[in-house]
Amino acid sequence: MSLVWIVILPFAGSLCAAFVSSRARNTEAWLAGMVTLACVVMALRCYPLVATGEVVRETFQWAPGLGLAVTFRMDGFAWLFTMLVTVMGALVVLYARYYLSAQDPVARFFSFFLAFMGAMLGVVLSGNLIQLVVFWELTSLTSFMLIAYWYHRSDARRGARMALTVTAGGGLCLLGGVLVLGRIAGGYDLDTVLAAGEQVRAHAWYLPALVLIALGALTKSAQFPFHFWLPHAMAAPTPVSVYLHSATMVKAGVFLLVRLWPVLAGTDAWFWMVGSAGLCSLVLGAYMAMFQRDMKGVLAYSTISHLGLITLLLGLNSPLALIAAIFHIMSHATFKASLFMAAGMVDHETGTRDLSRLSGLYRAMPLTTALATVGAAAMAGVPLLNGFISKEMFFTETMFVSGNALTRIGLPAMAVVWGIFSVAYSLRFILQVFFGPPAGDLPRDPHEPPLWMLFPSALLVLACLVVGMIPAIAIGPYLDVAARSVLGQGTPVHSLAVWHGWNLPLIMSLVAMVAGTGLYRMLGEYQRGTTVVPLIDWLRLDGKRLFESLLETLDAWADWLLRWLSTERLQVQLLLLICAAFAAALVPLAAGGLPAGSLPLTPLEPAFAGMWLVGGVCAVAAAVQAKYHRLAALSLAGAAGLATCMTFVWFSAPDLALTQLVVEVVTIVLLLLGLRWLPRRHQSVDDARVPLRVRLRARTRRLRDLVLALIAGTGVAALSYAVMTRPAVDGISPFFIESALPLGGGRNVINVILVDFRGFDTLGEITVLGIVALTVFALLRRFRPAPESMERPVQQREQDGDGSALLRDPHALLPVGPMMLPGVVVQLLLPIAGMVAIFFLLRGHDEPGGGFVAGLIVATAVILQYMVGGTAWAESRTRIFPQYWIALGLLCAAGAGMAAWPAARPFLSALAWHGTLPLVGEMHLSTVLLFDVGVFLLVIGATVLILVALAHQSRRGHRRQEEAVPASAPAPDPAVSGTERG
Amino acid sequence: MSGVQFPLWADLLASLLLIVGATLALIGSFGLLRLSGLFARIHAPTLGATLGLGCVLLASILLASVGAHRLVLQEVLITLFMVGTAPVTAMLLMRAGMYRRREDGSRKPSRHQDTARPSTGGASPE
Amino acid sequence: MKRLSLLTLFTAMLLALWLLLNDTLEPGHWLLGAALTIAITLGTAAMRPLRARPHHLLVAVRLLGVVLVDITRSNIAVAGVILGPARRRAHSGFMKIPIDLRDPYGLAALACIITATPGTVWAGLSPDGGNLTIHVLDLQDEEAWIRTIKHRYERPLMEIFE
Amino acid sequence: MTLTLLPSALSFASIALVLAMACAAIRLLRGPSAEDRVLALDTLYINSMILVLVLGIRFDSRIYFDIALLIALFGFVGSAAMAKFLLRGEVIEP
Amino acid sequence: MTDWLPHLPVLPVVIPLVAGAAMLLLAEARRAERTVMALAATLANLVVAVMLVRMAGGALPGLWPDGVAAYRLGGWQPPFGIVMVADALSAALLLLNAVLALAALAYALARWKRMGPHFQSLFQFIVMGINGAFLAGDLFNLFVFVEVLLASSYGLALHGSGVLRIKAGLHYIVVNLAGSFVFLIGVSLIYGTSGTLNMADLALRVPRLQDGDRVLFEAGAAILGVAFLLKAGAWPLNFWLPSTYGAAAPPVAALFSIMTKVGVYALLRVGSLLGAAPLPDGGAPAPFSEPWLFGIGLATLLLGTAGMLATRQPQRLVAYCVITSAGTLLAAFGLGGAPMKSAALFYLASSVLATGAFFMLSEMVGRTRPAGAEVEEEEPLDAEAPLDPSMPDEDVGIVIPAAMAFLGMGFVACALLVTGLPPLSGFVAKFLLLSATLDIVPSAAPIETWPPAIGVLWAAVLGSSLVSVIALCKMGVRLFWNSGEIVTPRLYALEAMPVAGLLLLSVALAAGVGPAMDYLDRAGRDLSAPQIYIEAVLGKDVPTDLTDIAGGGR
Amino acid sequence: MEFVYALAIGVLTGSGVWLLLRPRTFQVIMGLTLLSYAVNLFIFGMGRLAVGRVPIIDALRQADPARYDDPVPQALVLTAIVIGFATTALFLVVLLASRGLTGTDHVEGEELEP
Ligand code: NA
Ligand code: NA
Repeated sequence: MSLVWIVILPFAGSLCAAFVSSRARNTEAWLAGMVTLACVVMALRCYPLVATGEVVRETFQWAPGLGLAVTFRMDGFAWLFTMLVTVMGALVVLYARYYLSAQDPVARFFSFFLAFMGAMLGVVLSGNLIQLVVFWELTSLTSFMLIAYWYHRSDARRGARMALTVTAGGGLCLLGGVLVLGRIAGGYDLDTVLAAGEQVRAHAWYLPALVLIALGALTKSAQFPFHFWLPHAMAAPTPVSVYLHSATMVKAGVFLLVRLWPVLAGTDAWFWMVGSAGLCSLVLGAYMAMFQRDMKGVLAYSTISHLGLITLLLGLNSPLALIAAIFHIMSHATFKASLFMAAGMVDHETGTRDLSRLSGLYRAMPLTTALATVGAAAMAGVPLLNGFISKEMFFTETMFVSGNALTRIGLPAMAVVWGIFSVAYSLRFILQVFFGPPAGDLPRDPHEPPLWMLFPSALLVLACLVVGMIPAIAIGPYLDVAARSVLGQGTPVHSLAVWHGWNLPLIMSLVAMVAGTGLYRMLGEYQRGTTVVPLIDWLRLDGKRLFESLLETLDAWADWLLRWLSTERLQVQLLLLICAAFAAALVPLAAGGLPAGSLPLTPLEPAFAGMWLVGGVCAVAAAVQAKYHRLAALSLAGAAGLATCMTFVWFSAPDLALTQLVVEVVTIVLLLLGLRWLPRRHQSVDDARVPLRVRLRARTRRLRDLVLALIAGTGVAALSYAVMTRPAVDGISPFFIESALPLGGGRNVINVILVDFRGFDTLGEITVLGIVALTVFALLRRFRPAPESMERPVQQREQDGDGSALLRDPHALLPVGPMMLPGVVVQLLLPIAGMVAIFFLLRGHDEPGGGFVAGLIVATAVILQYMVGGTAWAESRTRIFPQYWIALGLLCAAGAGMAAWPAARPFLSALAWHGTLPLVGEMHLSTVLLFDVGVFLLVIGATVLILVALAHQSRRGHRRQEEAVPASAPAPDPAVSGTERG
Repeated sequence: MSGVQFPLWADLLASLLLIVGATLALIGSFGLLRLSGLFARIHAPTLGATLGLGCVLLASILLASVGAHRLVLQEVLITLFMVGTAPVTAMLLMRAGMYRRREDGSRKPSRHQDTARPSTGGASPE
Repeated sequence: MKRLSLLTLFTAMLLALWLLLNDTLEPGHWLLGAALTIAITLGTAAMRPLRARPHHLLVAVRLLGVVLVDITRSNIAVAGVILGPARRRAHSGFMKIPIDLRDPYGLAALACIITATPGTVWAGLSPDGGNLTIHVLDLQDEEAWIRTIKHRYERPLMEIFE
Repeated sequence: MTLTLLPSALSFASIALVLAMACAAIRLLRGPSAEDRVLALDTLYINSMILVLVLGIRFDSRIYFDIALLIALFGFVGSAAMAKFLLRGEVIEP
Repeated sequence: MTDWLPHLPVLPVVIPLVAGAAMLLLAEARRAERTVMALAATLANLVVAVMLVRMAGGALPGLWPDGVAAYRLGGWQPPFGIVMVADALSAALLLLNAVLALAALAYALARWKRMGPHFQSLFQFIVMGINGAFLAGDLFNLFVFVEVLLASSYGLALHGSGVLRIKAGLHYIVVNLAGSFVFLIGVSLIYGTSGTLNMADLALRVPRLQDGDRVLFEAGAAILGVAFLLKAGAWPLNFWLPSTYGAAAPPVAALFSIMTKVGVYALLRVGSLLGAAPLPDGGAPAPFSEPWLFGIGLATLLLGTAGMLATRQPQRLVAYCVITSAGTLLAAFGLGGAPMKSAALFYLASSVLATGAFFMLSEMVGRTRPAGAEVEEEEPLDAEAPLDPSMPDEDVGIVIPAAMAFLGMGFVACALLVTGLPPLSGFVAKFLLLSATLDIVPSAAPIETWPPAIGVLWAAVLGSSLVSVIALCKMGVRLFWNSGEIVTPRLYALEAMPVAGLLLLSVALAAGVGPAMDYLDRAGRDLSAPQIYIEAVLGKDVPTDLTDIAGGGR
Repeated sequence: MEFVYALAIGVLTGSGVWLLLRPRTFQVIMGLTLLSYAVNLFIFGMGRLAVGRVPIIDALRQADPARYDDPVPQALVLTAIVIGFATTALFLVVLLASRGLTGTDHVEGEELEP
């Protein structure tokens, strides 16, 4: 089980760390250290097994059908990497404990640190490619958090964003690549994939898989052209840089390349893609490193360069180069981590990392100087250090490259150039910081850091020395195990020796040493004055700049897209909707043509045509008048509605006519209630004052809308004509006519459909009505009229001057003034309307009518009371709680539906009771009636609620207006205020 | 068209009533065009609403009763409702017209005022 | 006692309405109608604070006849005005009628009659209720109109409602 | 012999009523005042109601009576509301 | 007591209806009772949804052996009566809705003082509408339920008022009202030419249509499809969405995140049935046909992604996430094939959970800003010199209070879900989507021979993920790490819980992708081969216990 | 008659669409009203036009489907009328609220054009 625990433990530790008090530096460090060491121990315990060439596997099923499994798998290479991650982690924890300030909220640091370590270990130990991608992206995320640890600094935020964008983007590519690879290999299991190397390379999908995977790996390892994020990630605290940006995360990319080397390598595509990215990074990184003024900057570009070295080695398609790459992965981690630590200590003690300010620190910081010097020497490839061995291996490999002259000569040449640059920047790193005259103006007085802070660095330097001097003993067996786990049977014979005799690589090394020193001397003066990198900066080949401008371009595109592909304007949206509907309908019609109907037409009646002449003209006139003459438009639309209603009468739809009629009336009242709050609008007499351009645009728009209206009208008319002239299809309707009476128990087929056959629709429909009423109520409760419409209408102000203020007495028996006699009539109308409503309700099942019409009749009668008496009067006489009516209506209707349940019948099944009562005669009771009663109640409640809520607004407006009168003025009695105003 | 056959007298009487009623309604509506000024026009539709409607209702009663062989009086309701509700609109409209033409009912109205004086124009109050 | 009788009169009207609506005289509908009228009358009582006190129903029947005759006559007259020459249409105007009727129901009935009769429209009552303004389409003889309205309509209405 | 006048009378009546509606509609279109339009709308309702009755006779169906009844009872509400709006500036005043 | 199991398919409508109505009977001050009722109803709804999912998995063989429950309302035989149909797809969506509703309700309860009148009832009604739409087996009934959900959404979108909400609400209402007209025209045209409204019946009738009728029918179906696309939030009919969703109260917006899925569902369901018997000239009418869906989906995806990048308001960004998810879904469905459908359904579930949680979270995050403060832009690029060596690498970080830490982690989790980064279900969804595309091409077919749509979808899915990373990163940095003033918000456990719950569910979804996909595979298969659905609705083979429900007529 | 009927639908639709595309909220609500007439007529027309065939079963015609108008579109129209009414009411209130809060009756909530 230990493999799982190696991954889980850091995550668990991360969780614990998050909950420890945020400034408990020691607790946090102990926790993190213990977790890390525990992982080291667990990894060590695996070694005996791994050393024999065994692969330790632990598999948990995830979704076997999809090829997803959680597999932890450790072979030699994974073991080596695990050791790298865990040991380095332990050292960094120790270093960080001293590095981070006592005031720092270290909980966050250690929490994300451990999470990162877990993710990294997950990558290393993944035995399933999808799982690997999961952990891969987790490293991107956690590293984002770590880089942005000091997020109040803008460079930290930017660096983190850049790193995340590049690496997460690469991760997405990796996902794609892995998917394709898994498809080729027949599974995502690493062993399956590794076994399918031949098959993969021969497959038609090899290239896309390779490109996508390489994109993932190269972005992660900061390889050209994606290298630019790494220097900006240096905004992270140094312990993070030590861990992520030298030893572990950036190594994930090359780890993957090694891991998949047996599968993907060995082709020209691999050579060119991976090799050239490596070569470019190798040279470019080293070149850039020479011109950095920041110690961490030098190290960052150097890291790019060294990772380029590893990548290049991997790209060479040679097993020995692979071994060299693995070796350099380890040695680079060792010396680069120690150098980062040194840079951090210098920064920590002096307050700056500026190469041009720092000088002569060896006096104050001798130990640090020693450690840094050895580390830098390893970086430069000085003999007896591990870096030298890697470099020799690399030079050797460049010699064996086959291919054309360009590669055969170019590659060694570039290697030497790299060597020269490395020597130059390493020299500069040491000489300009630690040697020379003492610096005068450092922010702090430098002195040696605490010993425990030096300890990790010292350990690493020791490792550099040991490996550099006795490589075969110190690292040889482990390297062999790792190489064998990757290369398997094909592992070539290799030996790690310090001395290979005088050969070409050694000469190349010597050339690099000498030329590098010379180059340092040459550049010395130039570097003091500037940070400009010759060539690169002149050509403005700044990856970061490119990246940022790419992001800006992306933003600009997004804005552009939104501007051109979307709109906030309502009219345009409606236009699009209409056009879309029209276009969609046109597609089949264009193909099939509008079919001609064969149904004999109903003989034309002049009266009907005349009626629609009236209706059509009124509709058009309403459209014309709606802007400036609202009341006229309302009347005209009312006329069109009347024509619609009459059409229903004409064509055998009395129920529709009834409903349309009452709805029409209520709608008019409703719209009139709203009209009061709309702003006045006067036809602008003088159009010439409007600029011509605006007028033209308005005219164009109108023309466009007119055309669209014509098209829409024609289209809908044509569609309806086409259908109406075709014989009716033998559909579901005969059933309703045949069954309405025998099965539905009603003669009015429409009503039987509404309350029985399709009662469910009706239930939904009344719910809509109820919902709308509730919404209206809720909305109007917070309604705030426009200030200029708050005042009483001019009519009232003028008329109420003549003493008819009693109108507002809520307790009068009758309204006074012009509303008195209408009041008498309307009061009489209420019971009559109630009677008529119940008449329509009860007979709805057999004749036109039903709950809806009945409800609207009652509601209209109630509103009439409000109209003649006013809100205050009506509500002083009686309180109606429309909300309860809505509730009762819905419950009634739903109850009628549920009543069928005890009888084991489906919802809304009608239960009927037939009987004969003395005197009354035959009785027929049915849940259908209950349903209709529900509709009736709801319609009353909803309609009254809507209208009354609207009516209340003017009351509120007036009240508010009265409150607005200064408090000093005595508030007028509402009953007489009208007179006072007059 | 209904296939029911009515006795000739009923047929003729009903036809007459229908023609008279519809004609009255037409004349009334025509009055809306012929008469000038709101106050004159307001009288016109009464023709259709009273006798015009009445004739058609009588025709309806007649035919329904003949068809059902009993007296069908439901149409009376329509008359009742019409007579009861018509004044509400008329009164309000009258008052609105008077107010908007600044015609205070308490003042002695001059003859033909609504034709003599131009109305305050077609501007709706909105 | 009075209340009760009023209640029954109104209830009776509603019951008649119910039977007329249903076009039936079945006992079941009598029962149902009675129940409904009582329920509705009680339910809407609050909204109908003012009760009518009609009596002399025979007078009412006579009035109805008078009104029907007048309406028919006026229909013909107004049709003549509309279809006739332009000069016949030039006599419309407002006029005032002193009035003694005070009962709101009576006034409402008067308003209905005047408005329902073509050629005259109710145009308002003075605030003290003493003066009625009407608009007449063919206003040639104000006295004749005053006579007609006061004698033919107002007096019977006062008999009925006061 | 089945010579009946009724069909012709019905046709005449419906055409006359539609003409009446047209007259009202012209007034509705022309105004000039808002009151005129309201009056015209009211007239339209009355004419429609008569037309409904005529159609009822024509189709020999009592069903149309109900529609006419409803117009008689509530047809005035729309125009009355408009008239009140013109008179008082709002439909349901305080 | 009666056996309620046979009535299972109608309960998702009846429970919220009765609860919403009953709450109206309580006076407004009686919040406690309303809350209890709302919670009870929502929980019951959840239980029913779970039961239906189990049913669809074949857990109720006595009643519905095929896993498709057809409930005949009123006992009328389809196609005459209305039928509600719960199959694997419907049940999954019901469950999703129930979960989301519970979370949103819990979130809303935390600040019930802010609730306007009737919020609770409207909330139940919207749940009813969404449930009904997912269950509808009849086109007009679908219209009715869409209206129910729209009407309540109008109310809820306007909930709490405010200028922004009103402006957005106005547009939302007008556009959707116009959309309802389009819907009606489409449905009625379909009825006029085919003579039926039942969706299963329609599938049987379409192939038998005469030529002229077919053309008109196709026109009707196309118009209907436009209405569905509008509801689905597809470009270019989705411009109302960002403002409305961006301005709505967060629990409401959270519930809205499944509302666009009603449109998607309708497109799928009707498209599946229309495709059951392909027209002679091939495929379903335009908006239902796969190439159209694909193209529209891509455009939608593009717009959504661009919107995420361009917007500066968190909730609006989430609204664009909704559009992005709609686009991805449409494009994926447009690619066709049963595996693609089930993968897309998984994506649907994941994205609904994500956007639901994200909406609620974005409001809590919004509280970190002092009232009225705008999310400010970062300083210009040139202001910061890279690797400034004079900037000491020794600094003191900022202590993050627990509430902020929760919000931050929540934001990250939502971002992961939306962008499809691991380890949450968003990643699994993207994996499934991409993986399913590879099922379409013959293995070992050279890339050049692949349908270009696959490459386009890959580029779109991966590209939109990357852009989402950029956009969310930008937004997150602005929200949490900006230099401006940050007020540590007061969070209630009740608010945090639903968000955390939804996120945990997405974890569970990722972990349980195996069983989830087993289930969704069935849904995808049923969509591709709707015979089971049609037979369950119209078929002869009806469970014995329910003779009443099954037996035609009475 | 079908032609007149279709023409009527066309005119109502055209007027409604025109109004729907106007900038003032009142115009829009009138447009919605006209459109709802058009749509109701459209749905109704899908059952074909039938004169004198009211779908109320009577003894004379018995339950012969050929003698009655198609009831289904009628039922659909009824639902559509109600829903149309409800949404008109809602839209009215929202436009009032918008007018109150923004001070204008422009659909965009601000004065954009004359
Ligand atoms: Na009169
Ligand atoms: Na029809």
